[in-house]
Amino acid sequence: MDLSETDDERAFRNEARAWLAEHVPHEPLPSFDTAEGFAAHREWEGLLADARWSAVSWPVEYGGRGADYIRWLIFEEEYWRSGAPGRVSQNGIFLLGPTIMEVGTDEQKARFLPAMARAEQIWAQAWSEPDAGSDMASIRSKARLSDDGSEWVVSGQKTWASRAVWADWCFGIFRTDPDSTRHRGLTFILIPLDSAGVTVRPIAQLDGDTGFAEIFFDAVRVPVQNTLGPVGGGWGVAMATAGFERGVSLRSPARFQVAVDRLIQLWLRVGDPDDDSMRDAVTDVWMRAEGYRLHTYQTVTKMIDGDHFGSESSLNKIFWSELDVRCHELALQLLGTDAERVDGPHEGWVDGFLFSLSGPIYAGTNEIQRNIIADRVLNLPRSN
Amino acid sequence: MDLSETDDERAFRNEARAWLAEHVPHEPLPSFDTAEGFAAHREWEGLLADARWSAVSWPVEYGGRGADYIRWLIFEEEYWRSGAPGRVSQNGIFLLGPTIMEVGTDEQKARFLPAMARAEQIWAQAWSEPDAGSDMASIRSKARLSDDGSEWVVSGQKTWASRAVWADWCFGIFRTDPDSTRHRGLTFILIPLDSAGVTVRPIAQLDGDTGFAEIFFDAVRVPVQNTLGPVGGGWGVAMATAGFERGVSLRSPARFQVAVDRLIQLWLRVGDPDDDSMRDAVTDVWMRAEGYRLHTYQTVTKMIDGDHFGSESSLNKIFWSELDVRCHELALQLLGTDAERVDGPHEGWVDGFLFSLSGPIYAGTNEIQRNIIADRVLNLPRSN
Amino acid sequence: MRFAFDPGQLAMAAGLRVMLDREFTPAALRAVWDSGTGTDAALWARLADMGVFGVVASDADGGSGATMVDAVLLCEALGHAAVPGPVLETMTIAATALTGTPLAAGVAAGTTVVTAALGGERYVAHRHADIVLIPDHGGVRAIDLATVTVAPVESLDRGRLLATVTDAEHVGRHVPTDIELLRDIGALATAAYLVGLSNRMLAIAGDYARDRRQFGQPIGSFQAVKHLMADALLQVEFARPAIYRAAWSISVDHEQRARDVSMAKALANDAAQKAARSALQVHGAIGYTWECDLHLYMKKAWALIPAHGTTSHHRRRVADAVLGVRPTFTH
Amino acid sequence: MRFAFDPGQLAMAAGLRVMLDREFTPAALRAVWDSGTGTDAALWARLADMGVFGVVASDADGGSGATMVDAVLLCEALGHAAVPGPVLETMTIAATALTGTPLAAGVAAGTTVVTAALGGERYVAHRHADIVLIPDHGGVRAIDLATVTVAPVESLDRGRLLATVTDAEHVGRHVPTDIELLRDIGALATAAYLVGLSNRMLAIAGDYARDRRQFGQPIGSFQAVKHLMADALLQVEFARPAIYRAAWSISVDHEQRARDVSMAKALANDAAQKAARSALQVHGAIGYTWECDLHLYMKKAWALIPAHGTTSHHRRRVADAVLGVRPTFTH
Repeated sequence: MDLSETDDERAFRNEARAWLAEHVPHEPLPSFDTAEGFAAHREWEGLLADARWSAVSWPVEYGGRGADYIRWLIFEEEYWRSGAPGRVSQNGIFLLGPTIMEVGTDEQKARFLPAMARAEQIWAQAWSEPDAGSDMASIRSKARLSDDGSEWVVSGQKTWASRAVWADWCFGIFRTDPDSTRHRGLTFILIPLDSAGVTVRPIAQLDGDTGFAEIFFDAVRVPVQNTLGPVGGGWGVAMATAGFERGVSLRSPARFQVAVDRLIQLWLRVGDPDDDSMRDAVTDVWMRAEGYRLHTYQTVTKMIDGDHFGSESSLNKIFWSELDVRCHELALQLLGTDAERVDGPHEGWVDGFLFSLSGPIYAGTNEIQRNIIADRVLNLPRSN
Repeated sequence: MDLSETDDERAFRNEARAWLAEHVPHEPLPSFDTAEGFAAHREWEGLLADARWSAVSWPVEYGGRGADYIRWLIFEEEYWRSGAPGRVSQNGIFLLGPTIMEVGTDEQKARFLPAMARAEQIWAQAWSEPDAGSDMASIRSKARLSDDGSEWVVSGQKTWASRAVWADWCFGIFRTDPDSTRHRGLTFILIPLDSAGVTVRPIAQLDGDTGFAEIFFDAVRVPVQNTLGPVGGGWGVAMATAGFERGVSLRSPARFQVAVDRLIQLWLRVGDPDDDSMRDAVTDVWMRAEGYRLHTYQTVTKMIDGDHFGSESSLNKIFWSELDVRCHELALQLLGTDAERVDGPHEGWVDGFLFSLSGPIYAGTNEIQRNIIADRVLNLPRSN
Repeated sequence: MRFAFDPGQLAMAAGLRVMLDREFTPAALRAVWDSGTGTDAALWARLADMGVFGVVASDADGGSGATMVDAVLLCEALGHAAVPGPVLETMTIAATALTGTPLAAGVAAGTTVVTAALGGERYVAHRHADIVLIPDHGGVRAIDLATVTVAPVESLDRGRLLATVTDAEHVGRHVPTDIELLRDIGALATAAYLVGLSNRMLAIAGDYARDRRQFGQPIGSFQAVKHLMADALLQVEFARPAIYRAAWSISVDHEQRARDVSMAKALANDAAQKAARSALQVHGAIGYTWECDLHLYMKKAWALIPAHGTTSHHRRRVADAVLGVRPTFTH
Repeated sequence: MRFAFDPGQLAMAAGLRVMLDREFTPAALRAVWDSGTGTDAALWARLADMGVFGVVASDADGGSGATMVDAVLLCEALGHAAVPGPVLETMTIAATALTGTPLAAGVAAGTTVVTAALGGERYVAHRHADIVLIPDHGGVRAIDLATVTVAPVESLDRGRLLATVTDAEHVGRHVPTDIELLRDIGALATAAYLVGLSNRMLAIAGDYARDRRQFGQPIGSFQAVKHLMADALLQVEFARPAIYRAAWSISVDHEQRARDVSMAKALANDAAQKAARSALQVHGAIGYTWECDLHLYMKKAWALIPAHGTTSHHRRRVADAVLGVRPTFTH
């Protein structure tokens, strides 16, 4: 147990901090859920990639730095503290990328990973379907092999596809065995969004932005070389990705520490220093963010030691999503009647509050996560 | 809408207050879960009965005052504020009594109600069985008619029978149709606890007292005249009683107002007046107690207007039980390291805390109550 | 003691509720958002016809001279439909503050639209109102919005056209009145509105939970969903009597009026917060979309929770009343 | 940076855990309650054999000179079995405070039983101890309990033999030491014990939920029960790393030691409170009985939550550290 930084780690932190201080745009970029914002974020990702900061934990050969998880956390702390833009390429770099490294072919690794790291390919998730939300196994979108066996012919509809409005590619699971049900007979397929037969319909969300979309597939032809992992084994591949998402990668602790830092700044500015109630509440949310950071360091140390990241990811997902909502609720309480204003200096808090409300819902609702914890961690009997 | 007291109500309150001031024992009686305490409480009930205070809402002919529900609430407020003893005859006066008035024969009313009001008959509840807790319909204890049809022959086991250790009688539901399942084929029967074949085994609870017991029935013979309501219709009779229990009668608001009053006194004595956190928490629990009082006045006004008391009783039961736990948790927080002491001046708070923890469990767990609210008030689909 | 409304009071509220259910649908509310007007002129006229604006106005002003006990059920019904515009301010605050003035008749008739900023709010709730009431020594000042500088401010509830008002120092008419009473009336009306709104959000969630199927059954059959909604309903059901009692305390000018009103607003705020969270969680991703009507109601709740006094402001007022003095039963 | 224990540390804790599971069963704990001795002599000797009391004692005192990082896993294992008696005080507080004194060897060997009342506690936790430590200017005073007036006080945890100590003004030996450090060590050891205890309560509830059937299925298959336990586990799992970190902060005398220890105790208190409530609710009426082992563990939790600093005391210490100064990341 040694929670102090090594000289190397400190040097890594300083290098990241220095680079970010020099390159982070002074003005925030427009939302990456707009055309111009998406382009601006792609450009920023390119800048990161040139300096090998876009995927620090990836092997050097794919554009990363081969940094261990501790360094990845250090980078995330510096990244979010510097006020750098959101990661428009997150779906690829944090979710699909690691999955490709785990189950992809060498050809796939060469074809996708470097382009992903340089944000030349920006990826959309395509998991859910209108009837497959919490019940993700009831996938209906189909893919059948063409007569010559060279292509998948994909038909159906996906929804809640994040980044899909402007992304280049999407990944998802499709039913390739028409006679199969539930988790069986599904295959993980990578599809260019400019393919003939693909229609993307943006979904306006609570804040008016279109971070999600529906994707309609009408006999879309995809070369079988875009199959990730075994045919019929898509569920397992998807679970690896989803577990990783719920786990460390989607929400590194640094995001919440920055948010709580801002909350504390707000409290120091507008809060009543004698109001112990609010003082205790702010302290409580600080402790939660700090607890999440410590829990994550414990987790990544396990991963460095070779442990696999299992159902604890469900514990993480509930914890960070509820922490995030609480943090923003407190900020709005501090703002009083300013809390409804979306054009003022506090706009960020209102947007952040609305965004935080998606946390307990997406990547598997917190109700589903509690079931998983009960079944797999507490070993309670499955519901029938 | 008129929330001020009428002159008559005020006069009634003053009469109750005056009588209680004169008669309430200066020293608290020993716990009624002990032999001597039970006797002392029976004696106190007799004193109440002589002055017609034991069952104020009952008709005069049975020993009550024919008071309406508003007056009943007023009496409860004065009763609990006066520091008077707990009601050892509660099972009879508040639960069984009203049920007998609703479905009993004239003979039964004459035989049981006056004796109940005078605490000559003190009653135990005998609902639950080892395998029928939350799932109350899975009753196994049987009663079959004797060959000449004059008696029930009762066999089986009941548990969590409150007051059963010292009580004179018990009431419960028994399976009288051996081929029946679930809610059908059950009959509500009144049984003297001194009958041959009855064995009572006390259950020591969290605080060491024996407020509950198991009752074993070994071919106990009970005259059919002790059948309450229709043979085979016991479930409906029991539900009426249980609804009444969860509803207003079991926990009149006054109990919580007195508890919160004591909490406020404790806060004023040992609390840090500048600690807004605790100040807010105490205020919050005061608001809950006050909200419960207001909700109850609204409910009894409905009942006076002839409405029936339905599934809202589940709302009440969750609300008062969680309020009670919260009130005692706060008191223990205020007591700090004194909170573990059971022989000191604060003993009452520790006992009260342990007792409060039974609230979310008995008379149907709060989980069951939430199901009832969802199914019957929110009209959500039943679980399968 | 009698904790119930008169048949007439219940009938008027039921009539309003029926009219709103029929005529002010979610689509109509959405239209107000899109129009950018902040109100629905036809609806406003219908409310005027039904006498909503005149309920607490005096007979002399052309109102029916009733009390907040009569008004509270109407405020709840208006909240159930999330009626936009300064309807609460006009029917309760203005009708009380402006009685006997030349403006009163127009207020009671609903032809004079009044907004108010009597507390700490930085913003006026409706920039297209005719009159705004602001604090003034010994009462309020009634200012014609056309005579001051009005700068738009954007609310997350697009049905609310907030604004800042400046250059208001030397204009308008002074009206002597009890501003504390006006603040309490505004807080109580808003609390009732929030409880109606909370019931609506739970109703929308209930419809969805009966309808939406996952794992081969309606999601409303899952205990997690049942308990999420039951817990929210619990808070709403126990806030409501506190609101009715506060309305009565105002109507009789009870010595504990401040405590009772603040208790009502604090409980209503918590209930609305909880109802919005639960309703959204029951919906899942659908509830997070602009197409789903739920957000129209949630955003109204989030806007009104801090309005007319935040939860902590009101909880503190209760604390001062309850913990400042030796506690006794209140009758 | 490395957030993990060494194999040796894990092995010793695992060994202790195995021994306790085998030898200190709920029946053994119940026996201590019934005996009225407040400890189990045989168990105490076993713990001494395993070197538990000597873990942080210096080599010179016959201990192994390890740190609180080594001790914290042992405290957790002791809590999992709800080991009675002043074992934490002896192995951590006393071993640290009395180092270099003639008493130190007996402490490290477990033959000298020490209790302590260094904070605001009114009571000594074990009246049959040999020595009690109380605050003294510039350090502590080590008092032979036989030389003072000891009056029994009854705890709801019958495994705890509380007492008041009087006539202690002029007796005992002054030991110069850092009393703030001793208080932090006691709070951290108690926090670790509470987390072990919380896991035990959840384990007992889990066994019951798998076993007990209602409505034709194990109650553990109902979502309400699943979520009750999942929420409690969540608090326990996120309290644990904070406790390990605080142990490290003590071992390196980190500048944020006070903040880290207080965060650990505050989170451990909340987790234990929640675990007890959830475990009892899962059991229903059975859990409310004296026969059911659960109450032995719940009462230990309720007794230790206020001990060595209440939740609000520790939360305030965190607040002072976090809000008193401009917040920054802590490494």
